[in-house]
Amino acid sequence: MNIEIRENQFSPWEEIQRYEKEVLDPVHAGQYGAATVFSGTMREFNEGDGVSGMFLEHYSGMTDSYLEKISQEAAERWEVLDTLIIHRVGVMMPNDPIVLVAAWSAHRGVAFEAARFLIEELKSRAPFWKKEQLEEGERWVEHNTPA
Amino acid sequence: MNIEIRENQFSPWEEIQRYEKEVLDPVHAGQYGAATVFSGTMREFNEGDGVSGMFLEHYSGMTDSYLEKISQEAAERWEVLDTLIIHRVGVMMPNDPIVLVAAWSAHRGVAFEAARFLIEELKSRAPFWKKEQLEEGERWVEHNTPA
Amino acid sequence: MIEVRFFASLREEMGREGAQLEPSEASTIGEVWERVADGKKRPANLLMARNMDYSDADTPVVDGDEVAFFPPVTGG
Amino acid sequence: MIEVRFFASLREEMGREGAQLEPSEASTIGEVWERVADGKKRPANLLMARNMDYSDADTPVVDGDEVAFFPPVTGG
Repeated sequence: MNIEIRENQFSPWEEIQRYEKEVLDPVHAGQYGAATVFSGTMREFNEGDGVSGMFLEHYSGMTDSYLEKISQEAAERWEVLDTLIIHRVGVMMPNDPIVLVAAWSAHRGVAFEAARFLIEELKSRAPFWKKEQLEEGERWVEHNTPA
Repeated sequence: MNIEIRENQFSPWEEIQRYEKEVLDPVHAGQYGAATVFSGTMREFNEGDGVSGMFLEHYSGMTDSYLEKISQEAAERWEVLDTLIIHRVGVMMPNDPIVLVAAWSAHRGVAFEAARFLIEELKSRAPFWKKEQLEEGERWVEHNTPA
Repeated sequence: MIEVRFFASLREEMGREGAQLEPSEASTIGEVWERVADGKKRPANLLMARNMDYSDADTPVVDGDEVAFFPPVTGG
Repeated sequence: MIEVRFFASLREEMGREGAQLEPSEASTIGEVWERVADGKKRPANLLMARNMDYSDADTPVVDGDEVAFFPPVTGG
């Protein structure tokens, strides 16, 4: 069960591959039949406007603690073998990965449900805020789109 | 929209990374906000027994055609930008990746639902059969676990 | 000719990969089974395909068709 | 002291990162807001945290607490 907040660009797929090799497989190789991974990427448009850049603010300390809380809740609700959350903060560009959540389990139903839970809870509870760079200036994103 | 049947071991995460770079991004960079990837891995146990190896048989031609059909159906039901299915056949070992399904979309709900659809339909309709190597000999898997 | 194919556990039970029939020997998939199954009853969960599309025992077959019989699929 | 923090669009509206209060100045999060908001009405969708846990306006505050105010979260 790991969470990370990153200031630099990351590749979700390299992170997953490394995590499986270095953290998961030494303990759980042969036990997980299912991994569900969600990767959220910065789009170059939002609510009808072109977006050329983004600043992601967070509440250092509280954000970490809520990502851990959410991971803990997933582990209590489902038989997951492990979960991983990585979230980017700071200045980013279109097509940059923003967030990665992953859940490993013996079976696929659990992996899908836990991964979905992680991203929905992250979006509704973890203190991150997006500020978009538009052609006409900047704007704070006011709310996330519902699930 | 791509499907592949592979005789050799593959890394799901390297495949996704390459697919995004070579196929998706040239067309859709900045458009997809969401990717959901499911990876199915060979477990070293099934129905209470240890499994040391597996042979995966398929119906060449029909399998390809059903993977394409399923991908087509997902594209008709949801606003996916792209999907990818890779499935391993032949002899494999515990912890080997068996199957990868992925769906890219502007929004996360669609990506999750389409990826789930792809794996459920694949499991119920695509002509693959697993034969497990146990300590006491071989056995054909008789049915998939329900979703 | 009608090309008949068996897969997975059914292939092993039958002891062969398939068979060939003259078109005059069978007009439906169910009749194809009768001709090639050596008296074996059709399993309740048997799956059938004609030219690589799922079909059922009543599906007509014609010269040049490929008919396949197999157990429930277990991929993924 | 009670440490008060603002985030995101609220920080920009307030024109500052936060404030400090004497414990005697406020006994609940709602009262903290009154002291630091320069007369601004509490937005209906305002989120509040005490020591990094979501709380509400009635939550008591004591010396040494960190109280944060911020708009709806938009991560992920």
